[in-house]
Amino acid sequence: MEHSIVIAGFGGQGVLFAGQLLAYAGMDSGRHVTWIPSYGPEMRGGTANCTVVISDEPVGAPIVSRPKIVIALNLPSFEKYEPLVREGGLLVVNSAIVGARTAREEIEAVYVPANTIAEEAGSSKMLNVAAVGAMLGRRSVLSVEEVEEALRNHLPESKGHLLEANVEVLRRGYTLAAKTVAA
Amino acid sequence: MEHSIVIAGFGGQGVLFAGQLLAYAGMDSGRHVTWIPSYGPEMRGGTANCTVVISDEPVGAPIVSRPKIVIALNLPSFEKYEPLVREGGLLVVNSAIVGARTAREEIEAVYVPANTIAEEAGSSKMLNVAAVGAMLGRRSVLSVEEVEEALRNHLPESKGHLLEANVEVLRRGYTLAAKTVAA
Amino acid sequence: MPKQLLKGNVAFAEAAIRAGCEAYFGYPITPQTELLEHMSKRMIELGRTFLQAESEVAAINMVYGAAAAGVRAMTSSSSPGISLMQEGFSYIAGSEVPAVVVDVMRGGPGLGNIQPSQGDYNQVTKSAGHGDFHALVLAPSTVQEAIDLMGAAFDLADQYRTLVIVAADGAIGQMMEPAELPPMRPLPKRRPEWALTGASGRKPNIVNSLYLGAAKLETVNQRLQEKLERIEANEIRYEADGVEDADLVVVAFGTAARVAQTAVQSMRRDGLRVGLFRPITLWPFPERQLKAIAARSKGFLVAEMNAGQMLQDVRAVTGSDFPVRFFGRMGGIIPMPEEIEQAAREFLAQTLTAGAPAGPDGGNGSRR
Amino acid sequence: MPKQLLKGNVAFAEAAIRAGCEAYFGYPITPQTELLEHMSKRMIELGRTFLQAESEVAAINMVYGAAAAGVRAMTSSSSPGISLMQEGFSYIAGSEVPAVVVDVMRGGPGLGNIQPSQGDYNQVTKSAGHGDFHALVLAPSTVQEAIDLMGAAFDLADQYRTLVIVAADGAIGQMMEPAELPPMRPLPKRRPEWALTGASGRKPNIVNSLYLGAAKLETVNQRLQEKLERIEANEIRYEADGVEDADLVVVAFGTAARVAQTAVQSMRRDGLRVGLFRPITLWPFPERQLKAIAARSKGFLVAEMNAGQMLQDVRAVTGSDFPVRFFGRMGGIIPMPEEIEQAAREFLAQTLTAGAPAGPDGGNGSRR
Amino acid sequence: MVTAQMIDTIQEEVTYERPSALADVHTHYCPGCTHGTAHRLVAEVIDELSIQERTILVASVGCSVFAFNYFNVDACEAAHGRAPAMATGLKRVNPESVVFTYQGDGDLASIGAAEILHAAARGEQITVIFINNAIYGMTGGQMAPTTLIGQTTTSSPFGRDDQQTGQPLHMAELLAQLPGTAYSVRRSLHDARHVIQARRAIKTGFEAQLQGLGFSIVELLSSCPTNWGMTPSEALEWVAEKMVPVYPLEDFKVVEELQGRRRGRR
Amino acid sequence: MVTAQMIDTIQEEVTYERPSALADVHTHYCPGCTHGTAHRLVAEVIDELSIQERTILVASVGCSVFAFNYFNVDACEAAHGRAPAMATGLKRVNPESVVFTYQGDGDLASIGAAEILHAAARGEQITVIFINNAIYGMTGGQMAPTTLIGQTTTSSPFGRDDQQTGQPLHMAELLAQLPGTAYSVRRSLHDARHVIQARRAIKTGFEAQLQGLGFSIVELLSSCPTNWGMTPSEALEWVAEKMVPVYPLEDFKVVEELQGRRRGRR
Amino acid sequence: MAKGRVVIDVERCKGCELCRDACPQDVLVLADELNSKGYRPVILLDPEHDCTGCALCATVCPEGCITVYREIPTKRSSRTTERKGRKRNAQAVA
Amino acid sequence: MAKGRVVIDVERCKGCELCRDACPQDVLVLADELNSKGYRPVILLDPEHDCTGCALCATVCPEGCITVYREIPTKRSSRTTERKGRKRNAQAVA
Ligand SMILES: Cc1ncc(C[n+]2csc(CCOP(=O)(O)OP(=O)(O)O)c2C)c(N)n1
Ligand SMILES: Cc1ncc(C[n+]2csc(CCOP(=O)(O)OP(=O)(O)O)c2C)c(N)n1
Ligand code: SF4
Ligand code: SF4
Ligand code: SF4
Ligand code: SF4
Repeated sequence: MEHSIVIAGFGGQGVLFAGQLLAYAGMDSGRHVTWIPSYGPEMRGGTANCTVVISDEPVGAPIVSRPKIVIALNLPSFEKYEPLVREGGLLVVNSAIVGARTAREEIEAVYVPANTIAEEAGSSKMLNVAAVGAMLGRRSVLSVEEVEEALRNHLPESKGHLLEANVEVLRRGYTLAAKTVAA
Repeated sequence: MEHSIVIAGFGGQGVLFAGQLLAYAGMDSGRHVTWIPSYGPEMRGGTANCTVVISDEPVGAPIVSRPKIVIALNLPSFEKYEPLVREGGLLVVNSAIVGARTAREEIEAVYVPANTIAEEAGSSKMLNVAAVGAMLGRRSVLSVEEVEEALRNHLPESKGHLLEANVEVLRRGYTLAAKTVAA
Repeated sequence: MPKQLLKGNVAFAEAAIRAGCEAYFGYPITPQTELLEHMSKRMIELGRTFLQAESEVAAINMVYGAAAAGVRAMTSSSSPGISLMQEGFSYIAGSEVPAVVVDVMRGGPGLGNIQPSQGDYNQVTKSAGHGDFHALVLAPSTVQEAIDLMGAAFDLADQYRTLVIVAADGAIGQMMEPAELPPMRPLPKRRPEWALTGASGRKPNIVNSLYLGAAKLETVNQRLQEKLERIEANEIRYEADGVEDADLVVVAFGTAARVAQTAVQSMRRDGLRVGLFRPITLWPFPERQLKAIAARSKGFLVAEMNAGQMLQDVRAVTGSDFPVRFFGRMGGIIPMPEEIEQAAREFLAQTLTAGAPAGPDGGNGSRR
Repeated sequence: MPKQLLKGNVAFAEAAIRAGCEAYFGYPITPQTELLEHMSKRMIELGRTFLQAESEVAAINMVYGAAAAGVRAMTSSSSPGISLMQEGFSYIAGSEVPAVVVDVMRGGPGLGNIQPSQGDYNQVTKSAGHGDFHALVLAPSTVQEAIDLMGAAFDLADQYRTLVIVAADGAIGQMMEPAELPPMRPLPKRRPEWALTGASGRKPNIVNSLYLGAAKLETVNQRLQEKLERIEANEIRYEADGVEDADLVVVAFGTAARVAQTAVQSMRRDGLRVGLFRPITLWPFPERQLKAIAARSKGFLVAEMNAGQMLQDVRAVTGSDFPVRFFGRMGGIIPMPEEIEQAAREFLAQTLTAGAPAGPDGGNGSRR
Repeated sequence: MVTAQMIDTIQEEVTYERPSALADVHTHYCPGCTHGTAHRLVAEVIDELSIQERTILVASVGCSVFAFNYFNVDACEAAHGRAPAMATGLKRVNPESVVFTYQGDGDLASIGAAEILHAAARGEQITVIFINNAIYGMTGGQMAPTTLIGQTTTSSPFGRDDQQTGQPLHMAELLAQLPGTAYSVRRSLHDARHVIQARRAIKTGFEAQLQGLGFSIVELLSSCPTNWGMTPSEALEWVAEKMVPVYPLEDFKVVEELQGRRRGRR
Repeated sequence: MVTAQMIDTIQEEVTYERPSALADVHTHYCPGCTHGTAHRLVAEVIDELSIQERTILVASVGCSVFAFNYFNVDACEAAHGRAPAMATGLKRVNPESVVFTYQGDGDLASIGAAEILHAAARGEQITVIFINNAIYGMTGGQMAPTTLIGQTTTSSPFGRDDQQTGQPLHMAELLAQLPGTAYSVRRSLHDARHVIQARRAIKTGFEAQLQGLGFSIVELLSSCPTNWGMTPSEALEWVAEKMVPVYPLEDFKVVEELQGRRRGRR
Repeated sequence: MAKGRVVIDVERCKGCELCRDACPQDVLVLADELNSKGYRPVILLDPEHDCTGCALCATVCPEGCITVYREIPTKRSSRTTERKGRKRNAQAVA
Repeated sequence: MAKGRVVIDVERCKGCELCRDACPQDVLVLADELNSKGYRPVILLDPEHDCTGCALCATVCPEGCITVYREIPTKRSSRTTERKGRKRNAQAVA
């Protein structure tokens, strides 16, 4: 089984770490993983994104034209990646700042107010983790426990004090998405 | 008919011009010619040489391993090129400063005191022309007239005042070699 | 060591350090920069030599100097920087000092862009600057292999006293993968006997590539050519997967190869007899091995992230009658598995089964 | 014009001037220097631009600038200097400005020596620095041809807006031969419409090779590749002498070719059926033409003043089963007609008449 | 709008508007990056001297790599560090044109040191706008020859150590030593007053070229909020407090002909 | 021999003999070329400081290209202009060694301008022997950045024109500007007195390195009889009369630590 | 004291706030809405009509997105605008 | 005044005559014979025994081919030579 996930948003939204979090979790749970960012000056001020592939076999292409899962944290990302989600795939939208909704029938979409969830837990900066949690609520790419474990092991020192808050945000995003009825 | 001539001596002995003189004469008389010098720092203080090929057909290789004619203006050149003269070929030696003589039977050698001939005509600097004249005395690669013509047309401006002297030296070398009995 | 999630550029750097690299000189350039940045921290911590050079020209000549002193020295850059190092490569080749260079290739020509590319293939394999030399060129396709080849690069450089270039594309440099680092190798106690360390108690050593006498320079070149032949005879590396029974073999290296891998697997799942041949040494190129495979299969699909550079080496092996097709993306675009799969399926359908020679499609096709 | 006795380097310079070269930037290096020296006198006399640059790197970028302004601009150098120009070549290629470079090759690698060599063959033909471009490479074998190709170089550069390299060895640069110079061409009244002359009464022009978007850069590269294909289709030049009935064809360029000519003639005098094939465009390489000849003859003897670089292109054409042998001298040694003749006679005697394939001798033989 | 009802029709004059030499596009610069300010000033000077139709920009490799899109003048993109060489080629065959390079400190002071030194030594008739932001911006904040001692960058993680890498290079001072240099000054972009002074210097730099007096360079202390990890205003404070003391804002060379005119101007 | 019968056995001391750091070979230099003099002086200093066994020479590309054969020390041959970079690589991994480059004016001031500038800027612990003969010797007498105005060379046939090529570069002065430079002086080799002063400067240059004070360079005005088209003594007169006025023989930078020692020496 | 106003091209504005720092009258504030680039632009908020048209904001703006107007008591032949300008501004922040 | 002499390695000498220019005593002259390199070397011609051993010639010699000796009235432990050295010279020019 191979999962391809694209996470995209503004520079400051923690897009790259969200991807690494999944990659760490995948690795620690014995899967094959790749993580690759967009890089270079086009990142300046603009949007950043990364692609994560989690698989039971060695990963070939680290990037995909039609990802199975897309996490869109801002409008430009929604507009860029919504059309690319593979049939039957999942689209996670940060409804806190993205008003748009997909018209595509053949994909599943879940709208979570990532910023809000994060703010409630202490800092909107954790919105990336909220979105990851939401994704896990609809697709068991990894178990929440595995990702929580990754958080505990790989959250940067500097963010140490926010660890428990992050874990909470992860679970909140998870449960919220888990009970949302798919659009 | 193709003639290959190597002229070699100290830097100051006018080796390169002697070669060009023959090349000009060859060209002006409608032959195919090439002239190629030794070049680069190995010339510093050391010996210089050039190879001239004069032929009725287009010239292939501008250099030859076994020249038909060698003009050796100093001892190092004698030692380097005497063994390379092709069987039946001609070796012209500047006997004014080269005491050595060839032991090779199968080549023709002519010993002319080039410096002396030149000095007598006004300046030892013309020793190169004297040697060329001597060569013409033994091998009709070109006629003396053709070379004389070349002198008149191509002697550098700066040497203008020495033109007639050069012509004289050319003829002196020629006649002297013409009557010398081949060694 | 347990596996760590490592970025290719960081993996290159840390692997070099553990392989005993004592001196790094480099100049920033995307997509290689994290390599230099990792060195700027770790080498200082370890009390080894790190210096950001004023340019790539200076960097390669600093490497030349440190290598002449007999330590394991390296630099890294990306395409335009590699162009600037050509003269230095030639001096290193002519002087026979061991040196390692990492080229994390980007899109060209000119300033081009910073996306992954394989556009330096010819520049790094066909000649080490002016003169008749070739660097030994290694092309990893995973972060783990980046680590392994980095160690090999230093060993080969020392063994043959030659220039080794590790050629990766921007994707290898930028991606993270789980990988295992080797333990730290102890630094050698002594310098090689030819090294410049001060002529104390011995005759002076000279590191030089100047031989004014043509005859002398020819002998030197003959020695260099013999060295290259030894390398060709002993150091060829490649990976072949499912080529035994294959009708069609995809030939690719680096990131293009791992993308092709995905395509090949999906086709094999559908029972198509497709294999993958991945050169790991780009110079020397695995000619014999590929020729043997050509004898068994019906056609080659060469996939590259350039206009078809390795393609020329493949065609030199197969000759122009053997069906060879090319699929390439340029400008920093990483080909998608689907694209390669489609090209392969078309090739299989149209040509190979029909058996008509596909020569004309190959090489001189619209993406030469 | 009557024939004059001209030195190759001077002929290059004067021919460039008469072809309308308006700007020369260069740096001294043996055996090319007389070219620069002639320019330093004549260009000033004519009120055109001559500037001795601080380095070859600066020289090629000055050429890039002058070419961007739409005038005929050139530089010249020898092997190590050409290595330093690789990045500039790539920028010129990517920006599609016309430029001409003369490479009077010397012995390498490294500082090597200053004697005649053909060791830059790969460096100038296989890639114009990083990226996927090739310069159009012209190789004269006489002083007259040096003059003629110089004019062609500027015309081709303008026609295709591309980089043209005239590749000669030190012998061509240093030797004197009778040759005829063309009349002085009048300088164009106007600059091309893409040139940088100040945006007066029009939208600004931009000369650039940067395209951050991979998709955009790929389209640019596709255009460049199509240009290269047009050049391959239309600009191949070569000379074939007595190849129709030849058992053995000697393949050589530049000075090696004229030496081979002497050898071939002497063999033909003895009734041996030997011909000569001389590529004049080294890139594009006359593949089709040579292939046709291979079909008719029994073997090729490739003669070069290097370790066998063009040899690889010849073998790519013939495939590895066709008998190809190599005779080369390195280190700045000009091969002697006798040597080539002997190699040819042995080849004829041992292999071709016997008919046994001589593959093994070729290419990977002791002088690869 | 609040402001709307308070004024009825009255005459107004435009006291500031975007210069026409500045292209009508959005730049890719980070918020608060003074590259943009420098661009604007150059464009204003081009307007003021009305030389837009004869000006040629040689952009360099750095964050300003897209400068060729940001000015309404003929432009080209040079190889990293080689802008002065490319400009030399252009100017020598276009003596009537006004040629200027726009270079960062990595480009000009590091890889391009030989080219800038020799362009100045030759007295090349070009104008150089030199952006000193003490760092390599485009590649993500590595050390530049202009980086301050102790300043941490992504390639000097423990702070720049002068024992290993020497002291910051003072290019304006150095190039002022060369006889070919007609004008070499340093200015800063950290506040309005200094921006106005910078603008004046840029104008003089171009005038030096217009009068054929030789090589001219204006070094501008500039900010890189992104790689310095500061807000735009913090970054400008850092310029004022940290950079200016190390990089004095002075005239290092002003040939006579220009001194005259400068007194003339307010 | 005439001189033979005049003296009977008496004691003698050797007041001068060929230094042992100088290899026992014949040089390829033209008669009267002061490259040879410079070599000898360096060798004398190496002997005096008894550092022969720790010294590494980085030869450059120029007439001194064979210098690696002329000294009894470890040596290498750098690419044209890159000797300071190569020396940097060597010195950084051999901190105990004494590393010096020997460079001509084309090598150091033209193609190698960036490398020498940055070696000095970094305060690289190397010593540079810089031979200024106002011309490119090895390639046959082309113009160098140090060529005098009006001087005709094979690439400035009408005499060097400062309008086109600028004024001669004064490297010793320029490099003295850099904080990393511990010692930068110019001396001349045109007569015995100046040769002795040159020797003293070379010694101080090496001492700067031995004390780890930073970058040191000794610029030596030198002759090129061959390409100047003069006899050896004419050439030395030309140095005295034409070059010295343009290239003052001064100390442009001498850090304190060295001034002390230098007073110490006679 | 002279009265003035500024028109800010909010689409070009990157919200760096350098103009705010430069403004002696404190009449520039961040808008509530983000522009299409995702930046929060600065707008003129000048209830007391304090803007003097000193153009210091425009002088420091890296994006060159500020146009400055100043009232002129006496008519001039100099280029003038009427409330149009104001309107532009009004729309701009709308 | 001190007496001295010089020994010139005539094979190394290139006859540039810079030593002659430098010699205050004018005791250096060009030899009649060329050396094997084709150069006319300088030799010591010192009938009046004027050489003071000042070593100025050696100081300027680019080829480092001059060794200088000076007589010492009182014996010293310093390294000394006898007429051997003189002989070398004699042979050199012979
Ligand atoms: C030959 C070459 N080397 C390196 C690079 C990578 N590179 C791009 S911009 C840059 C430095 C930019 O720094 P600076 O000149 O200070 O300009 P800034 O970005 O700070 O404005 C470098 C090293 C390149 N493009 N080409
Ligand atoms: C890259 C490169 N460019 C050019 C040359 C040719 N070259 C050899 S020596 C030299 C200049 C020598 O002049 P200088 O440095 O002044 O030393 P000198 O010969 O005067 O002692 C040049 C240009 C070269 N070898 N390599
Ligand atoms: S990275 Fe720095 S220099 Fe580059 S645009 Fe951003 S702020 Fe400006
Ligand atoms: S050419 Fe000039 S510098 Fe070179 S060795 Fe001769 S005299 Fe000396
Ligand atoms: S200075 Fe310009 S860009 Fe910055 S906030 Fe003000 S108006 Fe916007
Ligand atoms: S100085 Fe030296 S080389 Fe010159 S003549 Fe005197 S001894 Fe001979």
